[in-house]
Amino acid sequence: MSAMLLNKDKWPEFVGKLSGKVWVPKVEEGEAIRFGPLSGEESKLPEYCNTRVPPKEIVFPETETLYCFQADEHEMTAPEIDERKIIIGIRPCDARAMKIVEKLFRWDVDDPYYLKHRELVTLVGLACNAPGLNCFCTSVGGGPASTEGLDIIMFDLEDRYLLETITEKGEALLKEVEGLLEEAGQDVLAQKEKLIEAAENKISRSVDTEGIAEGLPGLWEDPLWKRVSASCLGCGTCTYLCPTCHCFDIQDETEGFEARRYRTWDSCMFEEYTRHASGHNPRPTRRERTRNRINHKYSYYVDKFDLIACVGCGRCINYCPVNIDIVEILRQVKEAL
Amino acid sequence: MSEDFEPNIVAFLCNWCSYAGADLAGTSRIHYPANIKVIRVMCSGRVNPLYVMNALQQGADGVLVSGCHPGDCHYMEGNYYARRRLGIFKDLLEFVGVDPRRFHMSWVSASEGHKWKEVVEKTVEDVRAAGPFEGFRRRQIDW
Amino acid sequence: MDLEQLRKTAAEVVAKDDVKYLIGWKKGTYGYRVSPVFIENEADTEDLIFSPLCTANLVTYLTLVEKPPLPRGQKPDTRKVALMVKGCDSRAVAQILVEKGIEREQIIVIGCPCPGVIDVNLLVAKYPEVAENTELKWSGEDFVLIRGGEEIPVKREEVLAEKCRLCRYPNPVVSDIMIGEPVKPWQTEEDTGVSELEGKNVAERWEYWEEQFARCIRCYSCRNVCPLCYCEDCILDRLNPTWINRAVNFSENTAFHIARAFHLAGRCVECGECERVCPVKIPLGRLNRKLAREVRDNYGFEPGLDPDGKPFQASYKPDDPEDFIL
Amino acid sequence: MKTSENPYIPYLATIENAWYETGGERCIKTFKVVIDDKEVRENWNHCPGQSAMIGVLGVGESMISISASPTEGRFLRFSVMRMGKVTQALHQLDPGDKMTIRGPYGNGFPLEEWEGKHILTIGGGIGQAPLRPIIEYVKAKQDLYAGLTMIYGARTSGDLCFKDEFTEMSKCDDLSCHLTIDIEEEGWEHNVGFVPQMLLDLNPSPENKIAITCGPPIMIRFVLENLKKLGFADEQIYTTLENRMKCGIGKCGRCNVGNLYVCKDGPVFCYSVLKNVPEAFA
Repeated sequence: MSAMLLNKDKWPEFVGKLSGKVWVPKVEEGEAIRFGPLSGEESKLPEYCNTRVPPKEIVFPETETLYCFQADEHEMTAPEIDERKIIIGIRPCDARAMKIVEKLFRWDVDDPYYLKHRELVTLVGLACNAPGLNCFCTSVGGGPASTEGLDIIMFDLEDRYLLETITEKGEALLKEVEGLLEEAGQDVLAQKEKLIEAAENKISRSVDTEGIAEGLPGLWEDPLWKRVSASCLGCGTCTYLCPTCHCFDIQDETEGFEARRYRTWDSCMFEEYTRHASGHNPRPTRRERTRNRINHKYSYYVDKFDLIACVGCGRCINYCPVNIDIVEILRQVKEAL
Repeated sequence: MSEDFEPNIVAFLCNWCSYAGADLAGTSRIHYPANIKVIRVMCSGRVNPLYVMNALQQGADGVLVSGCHPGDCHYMEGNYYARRRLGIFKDLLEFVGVDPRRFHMSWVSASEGHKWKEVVEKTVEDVRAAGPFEGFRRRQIDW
Repeated sequence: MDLEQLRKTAAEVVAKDDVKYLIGWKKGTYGYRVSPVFIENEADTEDLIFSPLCTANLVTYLTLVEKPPLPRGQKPDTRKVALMVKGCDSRAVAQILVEKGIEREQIIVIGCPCPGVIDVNLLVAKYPEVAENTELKWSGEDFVLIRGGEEIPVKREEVLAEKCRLCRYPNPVVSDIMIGEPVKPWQTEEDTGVSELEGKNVAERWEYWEEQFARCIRCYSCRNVCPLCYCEDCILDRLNPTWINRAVNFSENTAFHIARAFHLAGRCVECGECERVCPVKIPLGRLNRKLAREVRDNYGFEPGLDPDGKPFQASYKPDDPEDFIL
Repeated sequence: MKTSENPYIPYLATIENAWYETGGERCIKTFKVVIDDKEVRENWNHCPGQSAMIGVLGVGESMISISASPTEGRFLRFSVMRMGKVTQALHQLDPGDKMTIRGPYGNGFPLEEWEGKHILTIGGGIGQAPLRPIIEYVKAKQDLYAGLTMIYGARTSGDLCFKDEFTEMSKCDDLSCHLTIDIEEEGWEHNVGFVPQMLLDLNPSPENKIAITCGPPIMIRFVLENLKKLGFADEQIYTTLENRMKCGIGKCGRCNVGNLYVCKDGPVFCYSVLKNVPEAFA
């Protein structure tokens, strides 16, 4: 696999030559809130640690039409998914999350929508030089320069980018812009190693996951769940901003004779998520719901797919309105084991 | 604005006054524009602002709510509540950027067939001037 | 504020048999964060703090209490709940009392006169957050940041939250116990957020909100954090009939925000929580403050001041304005 | 995207017959449906205990257990209680109307494993629906099983489903049918009392038996207790669970009890598995 250099001056040219819709982090209200299609005005990537809304929405749209029909007819047509997308600047944790979630969408029955989106997307990641305050990717199997799930990884070397291809798809992408790149020398690769090490050292938070997956079910009735969920508001911020949360709801909507069935993100932190039509709710309070969220990520998923469904991006910690901190919860879990 | 544009207007009429007023207009053969789709409710106080919003979402270009004159409400005070509620709602719609000409409220009594005609004409004229309302349609994106 | 006095009072309150717990603030897990805390015994009152970082409105927890079905024979816990409130928070208490959402005897309100809290985004932009928990204190007119043994003065106008710039009630309007001396209300600023939008024409406003609402991810944190959004069966969760679809697109998002703002018309106490918690930074406060302004100017009504008053939307005056009626 | 490769796109089916099993606010209506597409109909293969997502276009879908045994013919039966938005819409359907079907989903009962054994079904209310296919199946293949005992209860005689079929059942030698209602009623010839108590009264020996129970959670809890009292081993006890579901194929994430997805790992669970899952009887 190749390692190439791209001068930052050539950025507009670089993104202009790629075949497919390019998505980059977009700054709104003074902050990189989410990824959006390139508008042509950007001359470089913005300054960002990570976007607030993860790029999972590109492969798993918040609302996606499953099929449309006419209210008085029974002909169902699924939308065609055929747009090639290139996500530039996705952080390694978010790319890793896609790889983790893909396991579920491939489990037993393939999910045609997710897999089609995933097939059509090329991930050009940007390694983190300055991880955020609440990043703990190194504790859950990732790292600031993890290549899992990525097709290309970029390193920010101040005035230029180092691009390393990881997959065939990435290799093919670089072919399209060959003229703009130059071969990277050994010195650059050494510089890269230093950057990675420096970034890893900047990660201040950590979780000791040893024994958690096996131990969590044993803590079912532990008082810790009451404690950590006491201040929970029951909103969906933690799950909607989580790159690995993948639960959805299916609903119908109509306007006149036109109708569609769509799926839309749902959150296990909502009360009606598990509520039966009879009114009975197997998870009646936020204690059970918080417990399920942690268990799902750190125990059930490990059981099924041998992976922790958390990539340590820190979003749920950063944006929880009441400072519910998953690292702290896991520390308490560990203590209770 | 296109001259051919025929607005779609949903009107919520109270059973006791405005509906009877519209009925009177009909039986008296007073001509008024046919753009109004009437929905009869028991009282203007029953009109939840969500109805107005939903009508706009489902393709109405304008909405009219009409009830009894203050003091004449069959339920004594329903229209007073409606006035307060929908007055605030109108301010809200305007602040969000919905053309104020799209939402009207009126008092039409059972004997005011002519007033009904005037109200409808004014509403249709206003909505026509405001043009088609596509921005808020539920089906604005390709499903 | 005298923390010693606060903790002592809190300990006395919690020690009472008929008090279930006290809701207050404690240091968060990192940086400038503060988290709500539920204190059940006297020893834990040591954790209590009250500082310019205590932005969260704790009143929401009064109505957020879950009532799962009780095992047969078990009686519901009817002990009182004590909670700490700032000026704006106390208005929420008053408003809920007006609506009979809670009973006065069921709560013990510990009033904390508030010289103004910060907007964490402004603070972070000026003084980047560090992993270690950092204290911020009031100091005269301004604030002082205590980090690594060092005291850094912070100018009030640099970091003050928007809601506090507009605040007219820094002292609790409802309280059983008051901690410290009342603060002197300050000169409020012009609500530029609302006025600026009012100055635009309808099309421009639509464009503005289109951009804002399109961003909404419908996590409902604005609804859940709101002390006055406490319907047991929220219109947003209701499926039959579905007034607002769960689909996330501009049409439904707008419907959601219009419905939310409308349901808070004449009820919103401008505590600014919805805006603070929004993960995609939608300036929701502007919608609410606009309606609050209309209600104040046109109907002479201000919510959350008189616990014995009547709710705005469930009352009327025969001479309410009707210039908009044909 | 090809429809056949898309697990979210349902098949269309026509309602051949529909009738009310019970009355009242939460009435139960049974639909006999035939899948429209001939190829799908011929290849449709479900086993007792499996469920399907049935729905009405424009309203939504619900996971409902298939209450017909494959031995009955190339049609499906669903007994639906009127509860929420979808089931209300389903109840409006009449013979000739269309409904949508996806499935079959879930694991079903391990009927081959049970060959040679005596089957004991313990049902309550609408919980009889997933048990009906086993009863039909065992009836059709009587020589493969040692016998069948059915215990079925409901609040009143009017709340019992599939009433006509019981009289027919009691005529067979190897099959025995025990009915109970909660409250005394005029003209009722069978037992009065709760299902778990009736189980104790009948006192079946656990030898060479498989017990399957389905009904309201509270009934299941006591039935399990009583089965243990009677000496049934965990491996001899099966139950079916239900949870709110949306996708039916293990993606949407909401139907899990502990680390098990009801839609894929269930709905049929052996008690030996379930007793280790703390959330199962929540």
